[in-house]
Amino acid sequence: MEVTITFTQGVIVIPPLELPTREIGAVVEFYGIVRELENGRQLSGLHYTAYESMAENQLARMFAELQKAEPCIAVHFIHRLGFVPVGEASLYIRVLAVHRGEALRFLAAAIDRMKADVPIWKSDRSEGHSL
Amino acid sequence: MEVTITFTQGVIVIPPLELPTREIGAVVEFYGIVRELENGRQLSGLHYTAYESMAENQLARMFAELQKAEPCIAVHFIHRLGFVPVGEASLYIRVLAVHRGEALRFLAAAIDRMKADVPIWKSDRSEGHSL
Amino acid sequence: MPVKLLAFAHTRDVLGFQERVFDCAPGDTPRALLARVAPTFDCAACRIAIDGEYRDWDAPIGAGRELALIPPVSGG
Amino acid sequence: MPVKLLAFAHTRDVLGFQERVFDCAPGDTPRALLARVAPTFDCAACRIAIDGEYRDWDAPIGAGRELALIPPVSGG
Repeated sequence: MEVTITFTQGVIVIPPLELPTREIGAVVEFYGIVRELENGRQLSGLHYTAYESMAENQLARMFAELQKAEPCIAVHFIHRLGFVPVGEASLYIRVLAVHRGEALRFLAAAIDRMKADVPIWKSDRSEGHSL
Repeated sequence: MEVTITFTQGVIVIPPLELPTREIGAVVEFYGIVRELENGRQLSGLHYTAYESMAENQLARMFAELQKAEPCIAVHFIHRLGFVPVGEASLYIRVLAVHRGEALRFLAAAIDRMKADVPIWKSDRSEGHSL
Repeated sequence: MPVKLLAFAHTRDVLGFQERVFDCAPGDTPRALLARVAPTFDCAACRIAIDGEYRDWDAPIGAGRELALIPPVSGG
Repeated sequence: MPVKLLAFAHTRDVLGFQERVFDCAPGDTPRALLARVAPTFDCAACRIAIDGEYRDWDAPIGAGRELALIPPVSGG
């Protein structure tokens, strides 16, 4: 499985859609967008931080584990860090697979597990920036 | 819910990503790609036909029904007809929702139900074109 | 009364047309119409739609104007 | 031996630093280190990682060189 994991401080740039093999039947893309209301509070955006080296290792291992149950051909993961304004993407994931079932289940499980275990944090203020 | 349903004879042109409200937190996009091997046979592409007026009505009703269980903000459905070469998209669906759960479940259910009930057909030869 | 019969996918080859208009008696069912115009057609392999809605093969066509033979679909 | 302690998210405010190096005795556990350098810190509210892997608060730091306080994550 081809895996890319990217953390970026700027706007997420979607890579052009390339199909490494002619057996790919399904491409699923997910954008996580910053919403105006979070827990009832109105925001202009969110600040994201990560423990990047650990996050990258955790993601790579998680993708390899998910791959056993839901074989996919490629996964491209991009998470934006720093300030992300409302209406812009903080997260982008693309999954390529032979069939849609694997692609959709891989995507859903990857997001669930990222939200449980991968050291990335959002905040409505820029914690630690004042230090 | 905003719904667009499009059948096109040419390459699917992905509409620019527009977010009608600032409460959208998840965008999911699906591409169904024509594969080289279908039931073990090597193909150069597939021909698609549809009973367009009925397909459009069935899709619109199906989306409205799915919306009750998985409320989403918009769905954009594009199906290509005619000859689609291997490696190109025959189907594109974009779902916008407040949360990823609804968006992913809506998408999965929409594809399943399309494949069960919506009058669209693929074939490895251009049936009816000789008539 | 005239009804238009549409054929899709492989039923176009079986029937030899994409669409054709037939005369229909009051109370005719889709199954009866097909038996008359294509006696060898296997209704069990197909669904029937009337004016764009799936219907029963044995329900009267009634005021329907457009019948469509819907073989197993395979979009996507 | 020196170990680097990283703080993320709100633990940066609690501890007052993003990273700092501390001296660590052989056999020290993460819980013992935190009790020494930040006595009021609530370990129950956080996970601990050693060299990029989640570990137990009560397992020896051993050859670990980088500890990280991982409060509940919220990526996406």
